[in-house]
Amino acid sequence: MIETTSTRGTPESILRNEESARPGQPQAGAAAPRVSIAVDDTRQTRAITSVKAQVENVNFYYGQNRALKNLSIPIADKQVTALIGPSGCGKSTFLRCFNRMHDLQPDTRYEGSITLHPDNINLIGPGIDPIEVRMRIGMVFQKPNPFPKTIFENVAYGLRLRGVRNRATLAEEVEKALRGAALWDEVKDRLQDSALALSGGQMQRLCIARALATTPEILLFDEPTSALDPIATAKIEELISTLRDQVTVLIVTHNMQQAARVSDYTAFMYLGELIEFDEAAKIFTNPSKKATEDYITGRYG
Amino acid sequence: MIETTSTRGTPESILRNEESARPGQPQAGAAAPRVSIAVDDTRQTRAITSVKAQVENVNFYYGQNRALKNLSIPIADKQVTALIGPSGCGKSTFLRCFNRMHDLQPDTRYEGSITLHPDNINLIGPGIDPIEVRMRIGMVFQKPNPFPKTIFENVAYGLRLRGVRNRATLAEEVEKALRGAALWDEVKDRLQDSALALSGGQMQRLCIARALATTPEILLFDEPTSALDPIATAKIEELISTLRDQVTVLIVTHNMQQAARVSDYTAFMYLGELIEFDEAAKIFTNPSKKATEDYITGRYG
Amino acid sequence: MASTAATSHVNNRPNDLVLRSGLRYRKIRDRIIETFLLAAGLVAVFTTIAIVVILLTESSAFFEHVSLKDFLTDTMWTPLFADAHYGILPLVAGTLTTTMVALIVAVPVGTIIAIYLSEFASHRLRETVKPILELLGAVPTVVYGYFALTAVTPLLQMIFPELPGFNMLSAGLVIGLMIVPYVASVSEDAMRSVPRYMREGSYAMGATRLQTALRVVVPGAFSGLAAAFILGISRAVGETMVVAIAAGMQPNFTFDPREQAATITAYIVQVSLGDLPHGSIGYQSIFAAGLVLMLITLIFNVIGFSLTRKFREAY
Amino acid sequence: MATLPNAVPDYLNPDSIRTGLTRRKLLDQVFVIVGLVLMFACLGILAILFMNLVLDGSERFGWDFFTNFPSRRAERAGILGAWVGTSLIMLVTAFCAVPVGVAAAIYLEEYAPKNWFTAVIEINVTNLAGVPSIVYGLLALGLFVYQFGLGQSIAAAGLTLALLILPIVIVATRESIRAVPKSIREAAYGLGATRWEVTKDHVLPYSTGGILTGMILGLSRAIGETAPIITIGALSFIAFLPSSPITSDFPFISFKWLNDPFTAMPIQMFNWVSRPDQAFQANAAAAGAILLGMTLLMNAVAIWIRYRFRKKINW
Amino acid sequence: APQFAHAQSVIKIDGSSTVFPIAEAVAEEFQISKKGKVRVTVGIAGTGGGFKRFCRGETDISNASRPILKEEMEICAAAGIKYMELPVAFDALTVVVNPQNNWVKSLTTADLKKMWEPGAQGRVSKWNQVRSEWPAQPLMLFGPGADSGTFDYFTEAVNGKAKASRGDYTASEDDNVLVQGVENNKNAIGYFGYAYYIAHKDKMRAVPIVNPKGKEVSPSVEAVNDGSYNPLSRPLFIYVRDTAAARAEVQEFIKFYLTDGAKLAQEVGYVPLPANAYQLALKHFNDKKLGTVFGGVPEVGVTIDALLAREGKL
Ligand SMILES: Nc1ncnc2c1ncn2[C@@H]1O[C@H](COP(=O)(O)OP(=O)(O)OP(=O)(O)O)[C@@H](O)[C@H]1O
Ligand SMILES: Nc1ncnc2c1ncn2[C@@H]1O[C@H](COP(=O)(O)OP(=O)(O)OP(=O)(O)O)[C@@H](O)[C@H]1O
Ligand SMILES: [Mg+2]
Ligand SMILES: [Mg+2]
Ligand SMILES: O=P([O-])([O-])[O-]
Repeated sequence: MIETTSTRGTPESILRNEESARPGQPQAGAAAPRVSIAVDDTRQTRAITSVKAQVENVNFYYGQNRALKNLSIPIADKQVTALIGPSGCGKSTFLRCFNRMHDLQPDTRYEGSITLHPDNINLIGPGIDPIEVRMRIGMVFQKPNPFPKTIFENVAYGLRLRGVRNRATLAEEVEKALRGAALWDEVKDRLQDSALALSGGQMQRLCIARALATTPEILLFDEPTSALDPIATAKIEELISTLRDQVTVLIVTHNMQQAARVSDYTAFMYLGELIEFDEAAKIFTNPSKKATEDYITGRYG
Repeated sequence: MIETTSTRGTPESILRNEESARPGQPQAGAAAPRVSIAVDDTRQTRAITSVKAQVENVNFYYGQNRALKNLSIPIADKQVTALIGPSGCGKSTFLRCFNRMHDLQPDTRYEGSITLHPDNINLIGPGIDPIEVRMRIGMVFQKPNPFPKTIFENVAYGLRLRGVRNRATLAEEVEKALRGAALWDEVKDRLQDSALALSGGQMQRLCIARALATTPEILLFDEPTSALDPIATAKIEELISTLRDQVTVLIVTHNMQQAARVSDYTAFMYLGELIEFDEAAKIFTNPSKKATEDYITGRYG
Repeated sequence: MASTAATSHVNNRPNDLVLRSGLRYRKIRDRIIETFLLAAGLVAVFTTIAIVVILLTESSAFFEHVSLKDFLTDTMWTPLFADAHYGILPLVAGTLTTTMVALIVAVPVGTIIAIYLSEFASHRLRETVKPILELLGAVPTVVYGYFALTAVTPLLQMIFPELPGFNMLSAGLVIGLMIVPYVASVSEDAMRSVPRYMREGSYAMGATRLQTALRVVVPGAFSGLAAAFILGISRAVGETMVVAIAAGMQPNFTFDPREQAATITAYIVQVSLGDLPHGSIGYQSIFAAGLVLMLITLIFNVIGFSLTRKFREAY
Repeated sequence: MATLPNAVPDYLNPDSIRTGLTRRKLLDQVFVIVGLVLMFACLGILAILFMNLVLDGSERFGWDFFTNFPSRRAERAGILGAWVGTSLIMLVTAFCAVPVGVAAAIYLEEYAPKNWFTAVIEINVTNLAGVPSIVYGLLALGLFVYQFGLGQSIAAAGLTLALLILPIVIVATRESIRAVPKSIREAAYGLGATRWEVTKDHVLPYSTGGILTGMILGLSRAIGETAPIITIGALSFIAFLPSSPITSDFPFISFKWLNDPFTAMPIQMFNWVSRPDQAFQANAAAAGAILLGMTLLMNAVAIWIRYRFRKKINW
Repeated sequence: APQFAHAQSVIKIDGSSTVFPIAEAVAEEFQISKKGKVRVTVGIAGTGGGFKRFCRGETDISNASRPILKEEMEICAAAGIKYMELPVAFDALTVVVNPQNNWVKSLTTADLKKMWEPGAQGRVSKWNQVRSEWPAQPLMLFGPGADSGTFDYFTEAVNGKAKASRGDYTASEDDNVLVQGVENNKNAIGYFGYAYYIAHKDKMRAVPIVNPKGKEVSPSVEAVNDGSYNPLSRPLFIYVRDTAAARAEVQEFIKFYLTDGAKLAQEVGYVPLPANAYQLALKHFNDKKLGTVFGGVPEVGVTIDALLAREGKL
């Protein structure tokens, strides 16, 4: 792999979303815009049919520490986008920008925009309420974190938050979500048991069901299988593949194979910067950057 | 690399110290015995000129959990022996057997013998006082852990424990140790400052000086540079190379380059077992085992 | 160690013999010191034993005069008078009533403050307020007693003109105030040990802070909160000076906080204010009362501590 | 939302989410206000309490108040005997509780093997922390006053309060000992130190801050304890000082004061509180203000020390 | 009982809370006059409590608001403790109510008995149960505790038997607590020594007591002196242990007590004895006249004259 010196390493210039909305000048219309990505050094152009969210020049600061540097990347609608990169490169930090989790921590700061389509709102814009963002964008964490409540109550949690009281509606939605998370058959007879009695993999699927119950527009996964055994991992991976039809998925993983298996698009990050973004097939077979290749082949990380 | 199925993976049979003392039948004489190591599958025999300590069939238990499995390995006198292996394989556990640190934790158990030459005492034998062992074998830890006292007092501590009161002797020995740790020039004007005011690398060298001050027979290092920046790491590595003349060194590291750079002999451990032991040059260029090669080339760990 | 000298290491290593004799001395010293330290540890055990033995021996003398049935069922407590009755119930009733009043203050206030500090307040505010709040628990109880008698009671009498000068309401309120920091601090610790990922799970669902606090953190810390309340009860039960000063000293079998009544602790103080002729029934009666007090607090303490332990194990 | 395949139920459409959200966020704000109000109410009460005492007692503050003995005339009465008594009691308490408490803590943290025996000591320490102070009074009465024949002396009071604060000292010391990182201990053990050497050279010096904090907090608790001293029987008119610890004859120190009768600050205050004469209420308030001031000061010092040491040693 | 080595330097007084104000005043003035060279402690264990300690040898002087009783004499005798009995003042045991109480004009001993007898316990809890014309307000009782001489005297005088009393009232050896109780409760009634009433007479009302001659008499110095405040006026005593009386500082203290005591007794609100009574007492003390003139039997209604007559016979 030859690294072209003209792009000067920093990848701000790598991605250019030619058609997407310019900040402060939102596009009208409900349909998600088509965009194309030009990757400088290869001059190849790949089309994403429909963009769910457009990340543009995002910087993120923990106090003085700039953890994300000028990230720009489109998130394809109803596709799986994977974020890979060595530990500490900012994958989780980036993911958590999407549902404004950083707002819970004092002294953090966003810059740039993540425009959610079709509404054209900037998720990290100052006027946007983080709680509203979180109500539209679900998240599944590294360590399965069901609440110490019953299985039913775990899944119903989001609906209850939203004021749903009707028992029939709740039961119906809970079932739908559990089916969606491929857990229904395993737990349908023990909905009133504590969620903490489930196995790790089941817990994680329960967390997915919990997120699905509120029909999120984007579902964020932060290393969802790193605490699980291989069989549970396979189940979750399969599940993520099927979710593709319903929801836009953004997944952080440190497992290259997993990224290759589940994702449609993959972004490689390093030291808070985006090094390369492309179709997964391309990244894992023929990356453009030496750093990406080194990482994928296990030279470092 | 072809893995010979005849050795059946478990490496107990890999190493055979043909000449060394049999347990319970200590050799007489003050001179360290010569041993040769036969590595089964290659049939190569390499000579260690003088053995400082002979590890034989060591098992170690944390409660019920057997963390070390039948380890046998010679430690060459006035040479650097490195222990490598993936996280959790038992490197630290093994290292800490040498100075009986495990005795501080209840419910731990040693089996086998580590015979220290030329005295022919079994360091992990039941009749041996761990404090006496520790007075003869120094240790440097992963995280620099100077006492929150002055630089001088840190280095003098071991001597004070041994009852040295004479100020002149103390001053002389402290200087010698600091010089030995290549720190004297940097701290000679601030011996009465707190050791916590030093940089990380200086702290680690101070810890080395502290250990050197009591002229240990073996010096144990447990990932001594993993908390340091590259420049400090280089200094410590250089220091370890120069220490070779004075003392037998046993070093745990997860950094392959470091092991290759500083060690004369290298042992590769996996899941509490010794997979391969050989001259460093051999291990890093032409390992006998597939597992070793996989690890060295970064396939796992 | 083999007696052969380490010839290969001739540099100034102290010779083995010196090393070893010094070591022997050091190890013997270690042994002796360990014995002393152990003895110090045993002081705690002996204190407990002494408390139990003294309470039991004096009370057993008491129970030679008084049947256990009378003690537990009689509704009058007049051990010092000619027509002596030995029913502990009035004292227990007084104790429980003041405790209830205290809890009605301390539990909601303490919990709300704890939730606020753990879930809403900034790190700085929390670190500033907590120690100041803890000062509330450090105020000498005799000062609280003065406060109850001279400030709280007159204030309450403006609301309830019929309220007597000594009453359990005022004492209970002040005890409640006194244990607020304790309840708040233990609850806050419990809530903060609910792992962060649990909160994040809730926030990620779009919950507000209050929703997260009430639906996830509080249930998650429930046994820790329960422990805080129960340990709070145990404190309120054992509180002495406030009730002795402000609640009156009349054994009164009532659960009406507006009345005056003696608690177990107040009775012990009351008797102590006179003379305690060793061996008299009056002397023994305070030990019997003390035994009951000890049992009540012990039960609450054991429940409280086992809840804390269970809670710690849960996370 | 057009992009979602299944129709979005009403409760999930953005508009209804937004209205629901407004209400939920309002609740959040209400809670913040409630929390802040309660918190500052508690702090305010503390301030009021202190101001109340200072104002009530203002006329009595003056040099005479500190140098006069109690008197039947309120305006002539002072706290000389009380503060001297309190100081001497604290001396005894600190002298007994601190070494024993620290030693017990060292034993439990550094030496104790994990077995049932250690568990017994642990349980005892935890339980003693929850025993009401009046029960310590009963223990003192039965054990020190009668069994040991110490009578109603400074020694008896000091020992009682020492037992009372022993758990506090133990717990605080253990916490600060535990804060000394394992790596420091390993470094010292690695050099061949014995357990005691590790303890005396490292663990203790580095946890001095915490130990001091525990000691001061313990003493600040002891200084305000009234009930156990009343139980011993120290409530009377005492208008003289205990024997001087320093004498003019060889050996220049005397321990006669240990056996002397005494009065103490909280006792003096309680005595004055129970006199309804308004003039004596002022005395009570003044004594209370001084007592509370001392307690608050000690707590402030403890907080400051804790803060200083936490800053100073940054592992 | 423990005898402490330092007992020589301290004069230890304990006992009656009724006598306490006198003892406190005397002790305070005495120590001032001695410039702190002699140390005096005064406790308030109550008369009974005081005698218990006295007979164990723990105290040098016992304050008493009634003469020593037979049991107490026996205990003292068994312990080898001999004593001198010195009358120091007269008291009018005062029954008080809250100033807002406008219904009680006077009380007979029969009224008092209805309120205080053991049988009233748990039954008589309203004012109208004592006299039907009084309101149906709760009856809140405040009185001295069982170690108290006042209690013994009052129960003897009212209920006919010492220590026979109901127990469900606020009892305290510390009369200040009782003062506070009566002061703060509209429905309260209590009894204690005259001095405590005098010290707080603006906050409570002393109830006139109907004497055996049928006259309503309020407690006062005159009524005590002329013997009309009957049966609730009584002599107050101090008892001095003989071995203590051998000590110079105790002798000085007693001398001070019996010369300046009259003035101080009056100051704190009691009725001093006639001057010749103090001289007689001092003479008895100097002559080491041991024992009591009362024979250990509780009696009520002893007047000053009667007392003087008895003392003269010792
Ligand atoms: N809460 C925080 N406060 C301050 N800095 C943080 C915080 N969380 C992460 N960082 C820093 O931000 C950088 C990116 O961290 P992040 O957790 O996003 O990395 P990551 O790629 O997710 O790593 P991993 O694979 O280990 O999860 C790191 O340097 C980290 O030290
Ligand atoms: N104190 C302990 N108690 C019980 N088990 C332990 C303890 N320390 C280590 N172990 C276990 O022993 C095994 C070996 O651990 P050890 O720390 O020796 O590994 P290591 O090779 O040094 O790993 P690393 O590179 O992460 O330091 C691990 O499985 C670990 O879980
Ligand atoms: Mg290790
Ligand atoms: Mg009395
Ligand atoms: O304290 P008394 O005077 O009532 O004994």
